[in-house]
Amino acid sequence: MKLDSMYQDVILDHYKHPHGRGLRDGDAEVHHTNPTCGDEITLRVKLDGEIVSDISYDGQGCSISQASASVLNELVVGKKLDEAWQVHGAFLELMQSRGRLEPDDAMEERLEDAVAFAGVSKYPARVKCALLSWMAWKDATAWALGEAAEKKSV
Amino acid sequence: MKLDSMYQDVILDHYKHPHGRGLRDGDAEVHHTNPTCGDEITLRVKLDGEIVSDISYDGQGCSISQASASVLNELVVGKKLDEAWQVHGAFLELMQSRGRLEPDDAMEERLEDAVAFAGVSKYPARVKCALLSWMAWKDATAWALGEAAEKKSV
Amino acid sequence: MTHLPGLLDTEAIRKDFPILDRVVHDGEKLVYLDNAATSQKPRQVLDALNAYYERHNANVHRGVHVLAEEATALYEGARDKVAAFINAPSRDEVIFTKNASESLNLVANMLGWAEEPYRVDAETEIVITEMEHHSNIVPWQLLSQRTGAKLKWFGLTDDGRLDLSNIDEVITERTKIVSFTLVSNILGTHNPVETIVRRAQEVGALVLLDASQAAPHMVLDVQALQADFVAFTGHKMCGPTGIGVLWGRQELLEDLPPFLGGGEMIETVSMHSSTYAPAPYKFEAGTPPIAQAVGLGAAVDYLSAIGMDRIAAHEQAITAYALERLATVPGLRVIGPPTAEDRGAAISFALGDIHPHDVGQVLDERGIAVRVGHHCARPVCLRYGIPATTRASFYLYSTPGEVDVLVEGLEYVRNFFG
Amino acid sequence: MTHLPGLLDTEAIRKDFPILDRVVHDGEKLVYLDNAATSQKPRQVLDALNAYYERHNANVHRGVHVLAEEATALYEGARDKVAAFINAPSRDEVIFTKNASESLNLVANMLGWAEEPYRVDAETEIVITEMEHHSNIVPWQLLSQRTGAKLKWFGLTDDGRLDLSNIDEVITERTKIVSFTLVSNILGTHNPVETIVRRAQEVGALVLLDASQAAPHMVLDVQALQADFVAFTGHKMCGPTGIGVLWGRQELLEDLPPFLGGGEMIETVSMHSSTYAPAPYKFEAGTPPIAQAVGLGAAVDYLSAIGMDRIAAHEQAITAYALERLATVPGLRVIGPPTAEDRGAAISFALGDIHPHDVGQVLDERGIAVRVGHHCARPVCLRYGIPATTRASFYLYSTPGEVDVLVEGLEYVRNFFG
Ligand SMILES: Cc1ncc(COP(=O)(O)O)c(C=O)c1O
Ligand SMILES: Cc1ncc(COP(=O)(O)O)c(C=O)c1O
Repeated sequence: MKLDSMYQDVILDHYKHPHGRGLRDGDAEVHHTNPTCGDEITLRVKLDGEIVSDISYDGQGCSISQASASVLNELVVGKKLDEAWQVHGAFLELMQSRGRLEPDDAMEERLEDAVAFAGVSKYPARVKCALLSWMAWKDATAWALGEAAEKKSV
Repeated sequence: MKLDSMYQDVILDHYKHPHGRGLRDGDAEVHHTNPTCGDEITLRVKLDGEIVSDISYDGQGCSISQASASVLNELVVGKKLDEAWQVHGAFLELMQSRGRLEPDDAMEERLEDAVAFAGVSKYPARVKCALLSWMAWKDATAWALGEAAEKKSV
Repeated sequence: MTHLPGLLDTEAIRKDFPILDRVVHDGEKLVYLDNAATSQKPRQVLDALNAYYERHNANVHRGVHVLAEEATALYEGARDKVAAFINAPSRDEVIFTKNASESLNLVANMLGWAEEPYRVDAETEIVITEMEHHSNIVPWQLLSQRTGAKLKWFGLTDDGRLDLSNIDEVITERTKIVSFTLVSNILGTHNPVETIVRRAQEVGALVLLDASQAAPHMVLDVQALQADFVAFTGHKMCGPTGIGVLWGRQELLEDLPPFLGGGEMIETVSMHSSTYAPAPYKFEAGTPPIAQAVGLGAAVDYLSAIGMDRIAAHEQAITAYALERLATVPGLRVIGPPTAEDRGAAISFALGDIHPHDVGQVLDERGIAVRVGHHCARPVCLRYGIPATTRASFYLYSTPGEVDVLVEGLEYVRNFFG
Repeated sequence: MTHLPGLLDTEAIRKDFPILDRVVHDGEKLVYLDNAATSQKPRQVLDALNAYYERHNANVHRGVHVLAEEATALYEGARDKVAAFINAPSRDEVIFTKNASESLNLVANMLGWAEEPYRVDAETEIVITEMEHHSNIVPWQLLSQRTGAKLKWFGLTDDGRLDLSNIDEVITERTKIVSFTLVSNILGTHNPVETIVRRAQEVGALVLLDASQAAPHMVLDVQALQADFVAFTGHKMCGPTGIGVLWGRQELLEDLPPFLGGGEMIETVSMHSSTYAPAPYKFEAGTPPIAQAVGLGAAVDYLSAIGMDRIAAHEQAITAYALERLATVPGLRVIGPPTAEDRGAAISFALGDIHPHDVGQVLDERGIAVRVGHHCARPVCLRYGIPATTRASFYLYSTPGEVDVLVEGLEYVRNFFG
């Protein structure tokens, strides 16, 4: 059944038992919404030098957007920034593939649980759900880096 | 052929040899146009008491609008006003009949040459052409009567 | 099969709608419950479109050739049909637009450019409600920003009805226009027109009714409603996309200024100035949606042949049955009036804390098409503190069997995310 | 049969257009020469409309069910096709409207409500030409009345071309917008875009091109044209009625304010304020003309498969032939450029002092459909001191044989009124 390709067990697991949910201390906070379905996320990023030391978040949304935030947290927290960007880029590419990208070993290694979202990429209306938290993270990180840069320059 | 039902010989005759064309002295003048095709008429009415003593006109337009002005002049000039109104009403009725009115003897007697326009009533786009001068006459007569009334009341 | 009193012969009706035979996702029969978003089209409407394009297509008005005459007669004939359908006093009060949104914007723009006594400006007020479709909110926000007029609105009660308790404060002597929906597309609520019209008339305000969710489903009599303008949209009432209607009272249409300028809406044009044609043409700039009007005419014929009162009764029966069956689904909460009284055939609900997106996706996999989201009525979601709803909406071809499939589907959804 | 170099295989093409087989007035074969008013539709476009309604119809965007996804893919796919057809740098620059008139009004309204540097107000000037269609005159007259901006225009030379001798006085530092037609619907004139665009760019004015009579007939490359906005209409290019296009440069569409408010054009709405979606959605309020966009996409496919350059060559050949043959009719005077150079396939003429209404009526009786009147360009008639013209206009299915029938018909007309 096609449903299973979207709602893989991994995704349902993350949805039911999200990683790192809740707002904690951070260097920058953003609030993103998906106007078409009312999904919302508040997300904070904490950097420790080059390391993403925390991504905390809260909000409401569908299973896909909730699970993807959980996967983001699991996958990116603890990584160095340049590695984190690579993961981000790979996830973006996967989500924009309209189901045409068959995850290979290299991708599985890089994206881990996030490859489970390959099935979601076939549903244009849901891709935005999967990307909500990832776009929020990108935005928050840019703010955090900007503030860090400003602090330095002061 | 259907064309002949619109362009009856009577109509073509009036078109080629219009009655009473040209502007002469009058009690009121109006200028009417048919915006959809650019037809224009300037028409003056002269009343002599209860009698329509002259209808003079000038303008440009298609054969139908030209011929119908000529027929108007021929038919109405010299008539008493109440009779003229009856002719006007009968012509209006005929033109709005969408070809469904079969002119009977009574109508032929009243409308004379104007019954030739029965065929035109089948062509909605052309009905306005046929009515242009008749509407102008109605308008001009109303003005003329209004001024006459004013003169009296002074 | 469930038998309810008042049902139409849906077996016969469904044969008219080719799409209802469609099978989706390799083998699931389509159960189309998204009628508040758009309706499906009967064969009769498609035939009218094809006949128009294959035999009569021409630009309307001004033409002396036979196709132009036929196209004009068909287009203007559609206007006659729509006028009769809504019991308009005159066919010249029926303006064809591209959709209900354009109809609503048209009124907002006319009032912004109008002379007194209609002119909306900084001294005046506009009244809407919290349950409006975005298409009846944003035009007024724009008008209010551009003229300085104050935008006010009626709030909602907990069970999804208009809160009119403060009607005399909301609609005042400063009010120029009251614009509200006859039937809500998200809550299903059928609003009490008479109360509002009476108050508006007291203060001399105009009333615009958004009948987008009413025209397809019930007898619409613009004279009985006593509004000044009524707007609706073709695609929700078995007609094509690309066509809407604005009905307005003749004196108003004569007095109010045009909206779009162009061909068809003029009387005479020179480079220095122009004069405008009488209504409805004054408000129909450019080549109109000719084929779409003809299609809407065919839709109106189709609906009238069945009878709008019978369609309303059918939907009432289906809605009552659906509300009753949905009440049996654990965790399901209807957003909107919980009974079929004064209510249309759109039912919004929340299913526990399963997000509507997930509900809709899983239902879709079983062939059940519902709509999820804020349904272009986000203020309603904000009012009830929910991000979105799942909405099932019925039409003349909907069956009790489809309600049963929906209810089974919702059970499946619960288990899936349970 | 006359054979001209560059002709298309009209025998094959005509088979695609069901209406061209039509017989009118009991036995006359239809000779459709009213293409500048509207074109006929090929089977391929009607098939696309039927397939849409019979299999995929749903409201677009926001839906998670399969019909909604298919309808959205079809609608957005049509945008891709149109973007490719006009060589738009981005698909997001293609706005669907209801017709060219709405596209033109949209720009006029955006500029009226815009912030600096785009804002049209009492300090500024608007430039059009004397050969515009009413749809590119009246919106600017309205804007000028409502903002106090001065409306200026280019006049015409005796042979139907723009008189640009005073270009530096007409387009000045105060000019905010220059809006003109690429090809005239009444004179057939193809205007020198480059000269005007260069002057507009010098003074920092925006340029809007009315391509209603160009898009159907020739390669339209919005990048090569260097205009800021390009408007055209679907029904003249083998597409359905009820659909138009406005292309605009992305930065402008981002900066300029919306026109109509409603569903689809918003990002987020509360009762107090709203934010707008990015272009093109910002300018597409309400349910769009979905089926009509799909039909236009099919039309664009159809035209592209034949090739716009080949269509242009065909029409050029037919137009040259028609001008040559018409010159043999005693008393016939062409209103507009007398040769096929820089000219489209619409030919207006006067036939002695026989009124165009009479010419058209008699031709119609022989099955020949031409248009008579001022063709929504009354200032042109005023300029040339004529009440109206008779216009024959050709398209990709027109044949030299049809030109011959027209010429014979005109001889008959002369005799009839002779
Ligand atoms: C040059 C020109 N501009 C604009 C228009 C208006 O197009 P529409 O009537 O489809 O809005 C037309 C055709 O009517 C035209 O020929
Ligand atoms: C209540 C209501 N008003 C207005 C509209 C707008 O209709 P359209 O999108 O056809 O303009 C809709 C439907 O979308 C609606 O449900």
